[in-house]
Amino acid sequence: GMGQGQGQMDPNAQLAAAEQEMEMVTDMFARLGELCNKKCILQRYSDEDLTKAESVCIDRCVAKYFQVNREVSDKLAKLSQANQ
Amino acid sequence: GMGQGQGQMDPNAQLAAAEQEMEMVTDMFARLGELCNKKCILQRYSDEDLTKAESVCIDRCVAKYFQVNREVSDKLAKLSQANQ
Amino acid sequence: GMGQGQGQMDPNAQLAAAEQEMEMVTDMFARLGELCNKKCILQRYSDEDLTKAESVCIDRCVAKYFQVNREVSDKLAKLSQANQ
Amino acid sequence: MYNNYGPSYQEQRLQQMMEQKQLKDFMRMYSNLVSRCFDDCVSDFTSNKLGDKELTCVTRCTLKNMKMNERVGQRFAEENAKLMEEQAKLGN
Amino acid sequence: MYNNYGPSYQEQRLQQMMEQKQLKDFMRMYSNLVSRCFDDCVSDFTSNKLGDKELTCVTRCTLKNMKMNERVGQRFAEENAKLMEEQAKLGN
Amino acid sequence: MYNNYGPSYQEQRLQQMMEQKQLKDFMRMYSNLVSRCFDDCVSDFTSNKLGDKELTCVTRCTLKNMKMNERVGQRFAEENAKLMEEQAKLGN
Repeated sequence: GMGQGQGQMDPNAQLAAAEQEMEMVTDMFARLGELCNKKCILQRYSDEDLTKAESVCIDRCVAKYFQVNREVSDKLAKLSQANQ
Repeated sequence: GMGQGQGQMDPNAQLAAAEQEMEMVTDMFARLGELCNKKCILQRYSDEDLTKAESVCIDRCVAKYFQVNREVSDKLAKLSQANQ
Repeated sequence: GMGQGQGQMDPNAQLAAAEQEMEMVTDMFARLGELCNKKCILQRYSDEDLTKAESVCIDRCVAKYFQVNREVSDKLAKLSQANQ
Repeated sequence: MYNNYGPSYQEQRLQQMMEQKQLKDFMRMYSNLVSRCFDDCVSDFTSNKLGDKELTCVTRCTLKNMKMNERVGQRFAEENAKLMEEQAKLGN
Repeated sequence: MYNNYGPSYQEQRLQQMMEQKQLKDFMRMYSNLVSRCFDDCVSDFTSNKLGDKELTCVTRCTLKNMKMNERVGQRFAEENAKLMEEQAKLGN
Repeated sequence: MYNNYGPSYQEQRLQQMMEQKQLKDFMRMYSNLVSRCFDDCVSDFTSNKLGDKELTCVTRCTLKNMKMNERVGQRFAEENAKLMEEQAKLGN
Protein backbone atom coordinates (compact mmCIF):
# COMPACT_ATOMS: atom_id res chain seq x y z
CA GLY A 1 0.00 0.00 0.00
CA MET A 2 0.96 3.62 0.11
CA GLY A 3 1.30 4.01 3.83
CA GLN A 4 4.53 2.14 4.20
CA GLY A 5 6.37 4.69 6.26
CA GLN A 6 7.88 8.11 6.06
CA GLY A 7 10.22 9.11 3.25
CA GLN A 8 9.35 6.15 1.03
CA MET A 9 8.62 6.49 -2.66
CA ASP A 10 5.15 5.86 -4.03
CA PRO A 11 5.05 2.06 -4.76
CA ASN A 12 3.61 2.63 -8.23
CA ALA A 13 6.46 4.99 -9.05
CA GLN A 14 8.93 2.49 -7.55
CA LEU A 15 7.63 -0.23 -9.85
CA ALA A 16 7.68 2.09 -12.86
CA ALA A 17 11.29 3.08 -12.12
CA ALA A 18 12.32 -0.60 -11.76
CA GLU A 19 10.57 -1.35 -15.06
CA GLN A 20 12.30 1.58 -16.79
CA GLU A 21 15.71 0.44 -15.50
CA MET A 22 15.12 -3.12 -16.71
CA GLU A 23 14.14 -1.77 -20.14
CA MET A 24 17.41 0.19 -20.31
CA VAL A 25 19.44 -2.94 -19.49
CA THR A 26 17.48 -5.01 -22.03
CA ASP A 27 18.01 -2.33 -24.68
CA MET A 28 21.76 -2.21 -24.01
CA PHE A 29 21.95 -6.01 -24.16
CA ALA A 30 20.12 -6.08 -27.49
CA ARG A 31 22.35 -3.44 -29.11
CA LEU A 32 25.55 -4.96 -27.75
CA GLY A 33 24.47 -8.43 -28.86
CA GLU A 34 23.68 -7.23 -32.38
CA LEU A 35 27.01 -5.41 -32.77
CA CYS A 36 29.18 -8.17 -31.29
CA ASN A 37 27.37 -10.65 -33.54
CA LYS A 38 28.18 -8.49 -36.54
CA LYS A 39 31.81 -7.93 -35.57
CA CYS A 40 32.68 -11.43 -34.25
CA ILE A 41 30.65 -14.02 -36.20
CA LEU A 42 32.32 -13.70 -39.56
CA GLN A 43 31.55 -17.10 -41.08
CA ARG A 44 27.89 -17.81 -41.68
CA TYR A 45 27.89 -20.85 -41.04
CA SER A 46 30.53 -23.49 -41.31
CA ASP A 47 29.78 -24.94 -37.89
CA GLU A 48 27.16 -25.01 -35.16
CA ASP A 49 29.59 -24.32 -32.32
CA LEU A 50 31.41 -21.12 -31.47
CA THR A 51 35.04 -21.31 -32.50
CA LYS A 52 37.75 -20.42 -30.00
CA ALA A 53 38.42 -17.21 -31.90
CA GLU A 54 34.75 -16.23 -31.88
CA SER A 55 34.48 -16.90 -28.14
CA VAL A 56 37.49 -14.71 -27.34
CA CYS A 57 36.15 -12.00 -29.67
CA ILE A 58 32.79 -12.02 -27.91
CA ASP A 59 34.37 -11.68 -24.46
CA ARG A 60 36.48 -8.72 -25.55
CA CYS A 61 33.62 -7.18 -27.51
CA VAL A 62 31.36 -7.11 -24.44
CA ALA A 63 34.17 -5.66 -22.31
CA LYS A 64 34.88 -2.92 -24.86
CA TYR A 65 31.20 -2.06 -25.22
CA PHE A 66 30.98 -1.37 -21.50
CA GLN A 67 34.11 0.80 -21.72
CA VAL A 68 32.57 2.84 -24.53
CA ASN A 69 29.47 3.11 -22.33
CA ARG A 70 31.59 4.63 -19.53
CA GLU A 71 33.42 6.99 -21.89
CA VAL A 72 30.19 8.36 -23.33
CA SER A 73 28.66 8.61 -19.88
CA ASP A 74 31.66 10.54 -18.52
CA LYS A 75 31.69 12.86 -21.53
CA LEU A 76 27.98 13.66 -21.13
CA ALA A 77 28.49 14.31 -17.42
CA LYS A 78 31.40 16.70 -18.12
CA LEU A 79 29.34 18.54 -20.74
CA SER A 80 26.36 19.03 -18.43
CA GLN A 81 28.66 20.31 -15.66
CA ALA A 82 30.21 22.76 -18.12
CA ASN A 83 26.70 24.02 -18.92
CA GLN A 84 25.82 24.83 -15.29
CA GLY B 1 -11.73 -12.03 -12.50
CA MET B 2 -15.18 -10.96 -13.51
CA GLY B 3 -17.05 -14.01 -12.35
CA GLN B 4 -17.86 -15.23 -15.85
CA GLY B 5 -17.98 -18.89 -15.08
CA GLN B 6 -15.88 -21.74 -13.83
CA GLY B 7 -12.57 -22.54 -15.48
CA GLN B 8 -12.45 -19.28 -17.48
CA MET B 9 -9.39 -17.10 -17.62
CA ASP B 10 -9.42 -13.65 -16.08
CA PRO B 11 -10.79 -11.35 -18.85
CA ASN B 12 -7.98 -8.83 -18.34
CA ALA B 13 -5.40 -11.58 -18.76
CA GLN B 14 -7.32 -12.86 -21.81
CA LEU B 15 -7.16 -9.43 -23.41
CA ALA B 16 -3.46 -9.05 -22.55
CA ALA B 17 -2.70 -12.46 -24.07
CA ALA B 18 -4.64 -11.59 -27.25
CA GLU B 19 -2.74 -8.29 -27.45
CA GLN B 20 0.61 -10.06 -26.96
CA GLU B 21 -0.22 -12.58 -29.71
CA MET B 22 -1.19 -9.79 -32.14
CA GLU B 23 2.08 -8.01 -31.38
CA MET B 24 4.02 -11.18 -32.20
CA VAL B 25 2.24 -11.53 -35.54
CA THR B 26 2.79 -7.84 -36.35
CA ASP B 27 6.47 -8.15 -35.45
CA MET B 28 6.88 -11.21 -37.68
CA PHE B 29 5.11 -9.41 -40.54
CA ALA B 30 7.37 -6.38 -40.18
CA ARG B 31 10.61 -8.42 -40.18
CA LEU B 32 9.48 -10.63 -43.06
CA GLY B 33 8.35 -7.60 -45.07
CA GLU B 34 11.67 -5.84 -44.55
CA LEU B 35 13.75 -8.88 -45.57
CA CYS B 36 11.64 -9.82 -48.60
CA ASN B 37 11.77 -6.19 -49.71
CA LYS B 38 15.56 -6.27 -49.46
CA LYS B 39 15.92 -9.62 -51.23
CA CYS B 40 13.27 -9.20 -53.95
CA ILE B 41 13.04 -5.52 -54.93
CA LEU B 42 16.38 -5.13 -56.61
CA GLN B 43 15.71 -2.16 -58.88
CA ARG B 44 14.95 1.10 -57.08
CA TYR B 45 12.86 2.27 -59.10
CA SER B 46 12.37 1.81 -62.79
CA ASP B 47 8.63 1.27 -62.49
CA GLU B 48 5.70 1.78 -60.12
CA ASP B 49 4.29 -1.73 -60.55
CA LEU B 50 5.69 -5.01 -59.29
CA THR B 51 7.32 -6.98 -62.09
CA LYS B 52 6.37 -10.60 -62.64
CA ALA B 53 9.75 -11.69 -61.26
CA GLU B 54 9.34 -9.55 -58.15
CA SER B 55 5.85 -10.95 -57.52
CA VAL B 56 7.06 -14.54 -57.77
CA CYS B 57 10.02 -13.73 -55.53
CA ILE B 58 7.75 -12.23 -52.89
CA ASP B 59 5.47 -15.28 -52.85
CA ARG B 60 8.40 -17.65 -52.43
CA CYS B 61 10.10 -15.39 -49.92
CA VAL B 62 7.07 -15.40 -47.62
CA ALA B 63 6.73 -19.18 -47.94
CA LYS B 64 10.41 -19.72 -47.10
CA TYR B 65 10.25 -17.33 -44.13
CA PHE B 66 7.48 -19.43 -42.59
CA GLN B 67 9.52 -22.58 -43.18
CA VAL B 68 12.51 -21.06 -41.40
CA ASN B 69 10.10 -20.11 -38.63
CA ARG B 70 9.08 -23.78 -38.27
CA GLU B 71 12.67 -25.03 -38.40
CA VAL B 72 13.79 -22.68 -35.64
CA SER B 73 10.70 -23.47 -33.60
CA ASP B 74 11.30 -27.25 -33.90
CA LYS B 75 14.98 -26.86 -33.00
CA LEU B 76 14.14 -24.83 -29.87
CA ALA B 77 11.53 -27.40 -28.86
CA LYS B 78 14.06 -30.27 -29.26
CA LEU B 79 16.65 -28.37 -27.23
CA SER B 80 14.26 -27.70 -24.35
CA GLN B 81 13.20 -31.37 -24.31
CA ALA B 82 16.86 -32.39 -24.22
CA ASN B 83 17.29 -30.12 -21.19
CA GLN B 84 14.53 -31.78 -19.14
CA GLY C 1 -16.19 12.95 -20.63
CA MET C 2 -15.42 13.96 -17.10
CA GLY C 3 -17.94 16.77 -16.95
CA GLN C 4 -15.77 19.48 -18.44
CA GLY C 5 -18.34 20.92 -20.76
CA GLN C 6 -20.44 20.01 -23.72
CA GLY C 7 -18.93 18.67 -26.91
CA GLN C 8 -15.52 17.97 -25.36
CA MET C 9 -13.56 14.77 -25.89
CA ASP C 10 -13.05 12.32 -23.05
CA PRO C 11 -9.90 13.59 -21.21
CA ASN C 12 -8.34 10.13 -21.17
CA ALA C 13 -8.79 9.87 -24.93
CA GLN C 14 -7.42 13.41 -25.33
CA LEU C 15 -4.29 12.46 -23.42
CA ALA C 16 -3.91 9.21 -25.39
CA ALA C 17 -4.23 11.12 -28.67
CA ALA C 18 -1.62 13.69 -27.58
CA GLU C 19 0.69 10.85 -26.56
CA GLN C 20 0.18 9.09 -29.91
CA GLU C 21 0.95 12.30 -31.81
CA MET C 22 4.14 12.88 -29.80
CA GLU C 23 5.22 9.30 -30.53
CA MET C 24 4.74 9.91 -34.27
CA VAL C 25 6.90 13.05 -34.13
CA THR C 26 9.57 11.27 -32.08
CA ASP C 27 9.57 8.37 -34.54
CA MET C 28 9.93 10.70 -37.52
CA PHE C 29 12.78 12.53 -35.77
CA ALA C 30 14.59 9.27 -35.05
CA ARG C 31 14.32 7.99 -38.63
CA LEU C 32 15.30 11.33 -40.16
CA GLY C 33 18.22 11.67 -37.75
CA GLU C 34 19.50 8.20 -38.60
CA LEU C 35 19.28 8.75 -42.36
CA CYS C 36 20.79 12.25 -42.37
CA ASN C 37 23.60 10.95 -40.15
CA LYS C 38 24.26 8.18 -42.67
CA LYS C 39 24.10 10.47 -45.71
CA CYS C 40 25.91 13.53 -44.31
CA ILE C 41 28.54 12.40 -41.79
CA LEU C 42 30.95 10.71 -44.15
CA GLN C 43 34.17 10.91 -42.15
CA ARG C 44 34.18 8.95 -38.89
CA TYR C 45 35.92 10.86 -37.18
CA SER C 46 38.62 13.32 -38.09
CA ASP C 47 37.18 16.06 -35.90
CA GLU C 48 34.78 16.68 -33.04
CA ASP C 49 32.99 19.61 -34.70
CA LEU C 50 30.62 19.58 -37.64
CA THR C 51 32.30 20.81 -40.79
CA LYS C 52 30.67 23.54 -42.86
CA ALA C 53 29.81 20.96 -45.53
CA GLU C 54 28.22 18.61 -42.98
CA SER C 55 26.16 21.45 -41.51
CA VAL C 56 24.81 22.48 -44.92
CA CYS C 57 24.11 18.84 -45.76
CA ILE C 58 22.13 18.36 -42.55
CA ASP C 59 20.00 21.45 -43.18
CA ARG C 60 19.14 20.33 -46.70
CA CYS C 61 18.65 16.72 -45.61
CA VAL C 62 16.02 17.70 -43.04
CA ALA C 63 14.26 19.93 -45.58
CA LYS C 64 14.18 17.16 -48.19
CA TYR C 65 12.92 14.61 -45.67
CA PHE C 66 9.91 16.78 -44.94
CA GLN C 67 9.29 17.17 -48.68
CA VAL C 68 9.33 13.41 -49.13
CA ASN C 69 6.94 13.24 -46.19
CA ARG C 70 4.52 15.57 -48.02
CA GLU C 71 4.85 13.70 -51.33
CA VAL C 72 4.06 10.34 -49.71
CA SER C 73 1.22 11.87 -47.74
CA ASP C 74 -0.32 13.44 -50.89
CA LYS C 75 0.04 10.19 -52.82
CA LEU C 76 -1.70 8.18 -50.07
CA ALA C 77 -4.49 10.76 -49.92
CA LYS C 78 -5.01 10.58 -53.72
CA LEU C 79 -5.08 6.78 -53.60
CA SER C 80 -7.68 6.64 -50.84
CA GLN C 81 -9.88 9.17 -52.71
CA ALA C 82 -9.58 7.01 -55.85
CA ASN C 83 -10.79 4.05 -53.79
CA GLN C 84 -13.99 5.75 -52.64
CA MET D 1 -18.92 3.87 -22.95
CA TYR D 2 -18.95 0.13 -22.38
CA ASN D 3 -21.90 -2.15 -22.08
CA ASN D 4 -20.92 -3.73 -18.83
CA TYR D 5 -22.70 -7.06 -19.21
CA GLY D 6 -20.83 -10.33 -19.75
CA PRO D 7 -19.34 -11.42 -23.10
CA SER D 8 -20.18 -8.36 -25.20
CA TYR D 9 -18.06 -6.25 -22.80
CA GLN D 10 -15.04 -8.33 -23.73
CA GLU D 11 -16.00 -8.10 -27.40
CA GLN D 12 -16.15 -4.32 -27.21
CA ARG D 13 -12.75 -4.10 -25.54
CA LEU D 14 -11.25 -6.48 -28.13
CA GLN D 15 -12.85 -4.47 -30.94
CA GLN D 16 -11.41 -1.24 -29.55
CA MET D 17 -7.98 -2.81 -29.20
CA MET D 18 -8.07 -3.99 -32.82
CA GLU D 19 -9.14 -0.56 -34.07
CA GLN D 20 -6.25 1.06 -32.21
CA LYS D 21 -3.92 -1.56 -33.64
CA GLN D 22 -5.15 -0.92 -37.21
CA LEU D 23 -4.53 2.80 -36.80
CA LYS D 24 -1.05 2.13 -35.38
CA ASP D 25 -0.28 -0.25 -38.28
CA PHE D 26 -1.36 2.37 -40.84
CA MET D 27 0.81 5.04 -39.23
CA ARG D 28 3.77 2.65 -39.16
CA MET D 29 3.31 1.74 -42.82
CA TYR D 30 3.23 5.46 -43.66
CA SER D 31 6.42 6.18 -41.66
CA ASN D 32 8.14 3.22 -43.32
CA LEU D 33 7.24 4.51 -46.79
CA VAL D 34 8.67 7.94 -46.00
CA SER D 35 11.97 6.65 -44.59
CA ARG D 36 12.43 4.00 -47.28
CA CYS D 37 11.66 6.32 -50.20
CA PHE D 38 13.89 9.02 -48.72
CA ASP D 39 16.70 6.51 -48.27
CA ASP D 40 16.30 5.04 -51.76
CA CYS D 41 15.67 8.26 -53.70
CA VAL D 42 17.55 11.13 -52.05
CA SER D 43 21.34 11.35 -51.92
CA ASP D 44 22.05 14.72 -53.53
CA PHE D 45 22.31 17.62 -51.11
CA THR D 46 23.60 20.29 -53.48
CA SER D 47 20.04 21.64 -53.28
CA ASN D 48 17.45 21.84 -50.52
CA LYS D 49 14.55 21.08 -52.84
CA LEU D 50 13.61 17.73 -54.39
CA GLY D 51 14.47 17.58 -58.11
CA ASP D 52 12.36 16.00 -60.86
CA LYS D 53 14.30 12.73 -60.81
CA GLU D 54 13.85 12.49 -57.07
CA LEU D 55 10.11 13.25 -57.26
CA THR D 56 9.61 10.57 -59.91
CA CYS D 57 11.59 8.13 -57.78
CA VAL D 58 9.51 8.90 -54.68
CA THR D 59 6.26 8.39 -56.60
CA ARG D 60 7.38 5.05 -58.00
CA CYS D 61 8.79 4.02 -54.62
CA THR D 62 5.54 4.82 -52.82
CA LEU D 63 3.36 2.90 -55.26
CA LYS D 64 5.73 -0.05 -55.65
CA ASN D 65 6.22 -0.52 -51.91
CA MET D 66 2.50 -0.26 -51.23
CA LYS D 67 1.84 -2.99 -53.81
CA MET D 68 4.61 -5.06 -52.28
CA ASN D 69 3.10 -4.65 -48.82
CA GLU D 70 -0.27 -5.70 -50.18
CA ARG D 71 1.11 -8.85 -51.79
CA VAL D 72 3.18 -9.75 -48.75
CA GLY D 73 0.03 -9.27 -46.67
CA GLN D 74 -1.97 -11.70 -48.79
CA ARG D 75 0.72 -14.39 -48.79
CA PHE D 76 1.31 -13.85 -45.07
CA ALA D 77 -2.37 -14.32 -44.26
CA GLU D 78 -2.45 -17.57 -46.23
CA GLU D 79 0.71 -18.92 -44.61
CA ASN D 80 -0.43 -17.82 -41.16
CA ALA D 81 -3.74 -19.63 -41.63
CA LYS D 82 -1.81 -22.78 -42.62
CA LEU D 83 0.38 -22.43 -39.54
CA MET D 84 -2.55 -22.08 -37.14
CA GLU D 85 -4.21 -25.12 -38.75
CA GLU D 86 -1.08 -27.18 -38.13
CA GLN D 87 -0.89 -26.00 -34.53
CA ALA D 88 -4.57 -26.84 -34.00
CA LYS D 89 -3.96 -30.41 -35.22
CA LEU D 90 -1.04 -30.76 -32.79
CA GLY D 91 -3.38 -29.58 -30.03
CA ASN D 92 -1.58 -26.26 -29.42
CA MET E 1 -4.98 -12.35 -6.90
CA TYR E 2 -2.68 -10.20 -4.80
CA ASN E 3 -2.01 -10.39 -1.13
CA ASN E 4 -2.73 -6.82 -0.30
CA TYR E 5 -0.60 -6.46 2.81
CA GLY E 6 2.54 -4.32 2.87
CA PRO E 7 5.88 -5.32 1.28
CA SER E 8 4.90 -8.73 -0.11
CA TYR E 9 2.34 -6.94 -2.33
CA GLN E 10 5.18 -5.04 -3.97
CA GLU E 11 7.22 -8.24 -4.20
CA GLN E 12 4.37 -10.01 -5.97
CA ARG E 13 3.93 -7.18 -8.45
CA LEU E 14 7.68 -7.09 -9.12
CA GLN E 15 7.74 -10.87 -9.53
CA GLN E 16 4.88 -10.73 -12.03
CA MET E 17 6.59 -7.94 -13.96
CA MET E 18 9.80 -9.96 -14.18
CA GLU E 19 7.94 -13.07 -15.35
CA GLN E 20 6.25 -11.06 -18.10
CA LYS E 21 9.62 -9.60 -19.05
CA GLN E 22 11.23 -13.07 -19.22
CA LEU E 23 8.48 -14.27 -21.54
CA LYS E 24 8.88 -11.16 -23.71
CA ASP E 25 12.66 -11.66 -23.84
CA PHE E 26 12.24 -15.28 -24.93
CA MET E 27 9.81 -14.34 -27.69
CA ARG E 28 12.17 -11.61 -28.87
CA MET E 29 15.14 -14.00 -28.93
CA TYR E 30 13.02 -16.43 -30.97
CA SER E 31 11.97 -13.74 -33.48
CA ASN E 32 15.59 -12.58 -33.79
CA LEU E 33 16.76 -16.12 -34.55
CA VAL E 34 14.15 -16.51 -37.29
CA SER E 35 14.92 -13.19 -39.02
CA ARG E 36 18.70 -13.56 -38.69
CA CYS E 37 18.80 -17.14 -39.95
CA PHE E 38 16.46 -16.27 -42.81
CA ASP E 39 18.62 -13.30 -43.72
CA ASP E 40 21.87 -15.27 -43.50
CA CYS E 41 20.72 -18.52 -45.12
CA VAL E 42 18.05 -17.79 -47.72
CA SER E 43 18.73 -15.87 -50.92
CA ASP E 44 17.59 -18.27 -53.62
CA PHE E 45 14.00 -17.84 -54.74
CA THR E 46 13.98 -20.16 -57.73
CA SER E 47 12.03 -22.50 -55.44
CA ASN E 48 9.43 -21.98 -52.73
CA LYS E 49 10.80 -24.73 -50.52
CA LEU E 50 13.97 -24.67 -48.42
CA GLY E 51 16.75 -26.79 -49.98
CA ASP E 52 19.19 -29.05 -48.09
CA LYS E 53 21.93 -26.42 -48.01
CA GLU E 54 19.51 -23.89 -46.60
CA LEU E 55 18.20 -26.30 -43.96
CA THR E 56 21.72 -27.13 -42.81
CA CYS E 57 22.53 -23.44 -42.67
CA VAL E 58 19.41 -22.68 -40.60
CA THR E 59 20.27 -25.46 -38.12
CA ARG E 60 23.84 -24.25 -37.68
CA CYS E 61 22.66 -20.64 -37.50
CA THR E 62 20.11 -21.40 -34.79
CA LEU E 63 22.56 -23.31 -32.61
CA LYS E 64 25.48 -20.94 -33.14
CA ASN E 65 23.46 -17.84 -32.40
CA MET E 66 21.94 -19.38 -29.29
CA LYS E 67 25.40 -20.20 -27.98
CA MET E 68 26.53 -16.71 -28.84
CA ASN E 69 23.58 -15.22 -26.95
CA GLU E 70 24.42 -17.40 -23.98
CA ARG E 71 28.06 -16.30 -23.88
CA VAL E 72 27.17 -12.64 -24.40
CA GLY E 73 24.69 -13.01 -21.53
CA GLN E 74 27.34 -14.37 -19.18
CA ARG E 75 29.91 -11.67 -20.01
CA PHE E 76 27.18 -9.01 -19.87
CA ALA E 77 26.10 -10.09 -16.39
CA GLU E 78 29.70 -9.94 -15.15
CA GLU E 79 30.32 -6.52 -16.67
CA ASN E 80 26.98 -5.19 -15.44
CA ALA E 81 27.78 -6.34 -11.91
CA LYS E 82 31.13 -4.51 -12.11
CA LEU E 83 29.37 -1.39 -13.37
CA MET E 84 26.82 -1.37 -10.54
CA GLU E 85 29.62 -1.87 -8.01
CA GLU E 86 31.43 1.18 -9.40
CA GLN E 87 28.25 3.24 -9.27
CA ALA E 88 27.60 2.15 -5.68
CA LYS E 89 31.09 3.33 -4.66
CA LEU E 90 30.42 6.71 -6.29
CA GLY E 91 27.20 6.91 -4.29
CA ASN E 92 24.86 6.63 -7.32
CA MET F 1 -0.70 14.02 -6.03
CA TYR F 2 -3.09 15.58 -8.55
CA ASN F 3 -5.25 18.62 -8.13
CA ASN F 4 -8.47 17.04 -9.18
CA TYR F 5 -10.33 20.13 -10.38
CA GLY F 6 -11.08 20.75 -14.05
CA PRO F 7 -8.53 21.86 -16.64
CA SER F 8 -5.43 22.04 -14.44
CA TYR F 9 -5.83 18.30 -13.78
CA GLN F 10 -5.39 17.67 -17.49
CA GLU F 11 -2.50 20.10 -17.59
CA GLN F 12 -0.74 18.28 -14.77
CA ARG F 13 -1.20 14.92 -16.47
CA LEU F 14 0.08 16.34 -19.78
CA GLN F 15 3.04 17.91 -17.98
CA GLN F 16 3.91 14.62 -16.31
CA MET F 17 3.65 12.79 -19.62
CA MET F 18 6.00 15.27 -21.28
CA GLU F 19 8.53 14.99 -18.45
CA GLN F 20 8.53 11.21 -18.77
CA LYS F 21 8.94 11.57 -22.51
CA GLN F 22 11.89 13.95 -22.12
CA LEU F 23 13.61 11.49 -19.82
CA LYS F 24 12.95 8.66 -22.25
CA ASP F 25 14.30 10.75 -25.14
CA PHE F 26 17.49 11.54 -23.23
CA MET F 27 18.05 7.89 -22.38
CA ARG F 28 17.49 6.90 -26.01
CA MET F 29 19.94 9.56 -27.24
CA TYR F 30 22.50 8.23 -24.76
CA SER F 31 22.00 4.59 -25.88
CA ASN F 32 22.28 5.67 -29.51
CA LEU F 33 25.58 7.46 -28.86
CA VAL F 34 27.03 4.37 -27.18
CA SER F 35 26.01 1.94 -29.94
CA ARG F 36 26.97 4.27 -32.77
CA CYS F 37 30.37 5.18 -31.35
CA PHE F 38 31.08 1.53 -30.56
CA ASP F 39 30.11 0.54 -34.08
CA ASP F 40 32.15 3.33 -35.70
CA CYS F 41 35.23 3.19 -33.49
CA VAL F 42 35.79 -0.38 -32.30
CA SER F 43 36.72 -3.24 -34.63
CA ASP F 44 39.94 -4.55 -33.10
CA PHE F 45 39.51 -7.39 -30.64
CA THR F 46 43.13 -8.41 -30.18
CA SER F 47 42.78 -6.64 -26.82
CA ASN F 48 39.98 -6.31 -24.28
CA LYS F 49 40.80 -2.68 -23.47
CA LEU F 50 40.14 0.38 -25.60
CA GLY F 51 43.33 1.73 -27.19
CA ASP F 52 44.26 5.42 -27.57
CA LYS F 53 43.04 5.61 -31.16
CA GLU F 54 39.71 4.13 -30.11
CA LEU F 55 39.35 6.49 -27.15
CA THR F 56 40.04 9.53 -29.34
CA CYS F 57 37.52 8.23 -31.87
CA VAL F 58 34.86 7.74 -29.18
CA THR F 59 35.38 11.28 -27.85
CA ARG F 60 35.09 12.83 -31.32
CA CYS F 61 32.14 10.60 -32.14
CA THR F 62 30.26 11.59 -28.99
CA LEU F 63 30.77 15.32 -29.50
CA LYS F 64 30.15 15.28 -33.25
CA ASN F 65 26.97 13.25 -32.99
CA MET F 66 25.63 15.43 -30.19
CA LYS F 67 26.20 18.52 -32.31
CA MET F 68 24.55 16.78 -35.23
CA ASN F 69 21.54 15.88 -33.09
CA GLU F 70 21.30 19.48 -31.95
CA ARG F 71 21.36 20.87 -35.47
CA VAL F 72 18.89 18.28 -36.74
CA GLY F 73 16.64 19.20 -33.82
CA GLN F 74 16.69 22.90 -34.73
CA ARG F 75 15.96 22.31 -38.41
CA PHE F 76 13.31 19.71 -37.49
CA ALA F 77 11.50 22.13 -35.19
CA GLU F 78 11.44 24.79 -37.94
CA GLU F 79 10.18 22.36 -40.57
CA ASN F 80 7.64 20.87 -38.20
CA ALA F 81 6.28 24.34 -37.41
CA LYS F 82 5.95 25.02 -41.15
CA LEU F 83 4.13 21.70 -41.60
CA MET F 84 1.63 22.39 -38.84
CA GLU F 85 0.97 25.87 -40.26
CA GLU F 86 0.18 24.32 -43.66
CA GLN F 87 -2.12 21.76 -42.03
CA ALA F 88 -3.91 24.49 -40.07
CA LYS F 89 -4.60 26.43 -43.30
CA LEU F 90 -6.05 23.28 -44.88
CA GLY F 91 -8.30 22.94 -41.83
CA ASN F 92 -6.66 19.72 -40.53
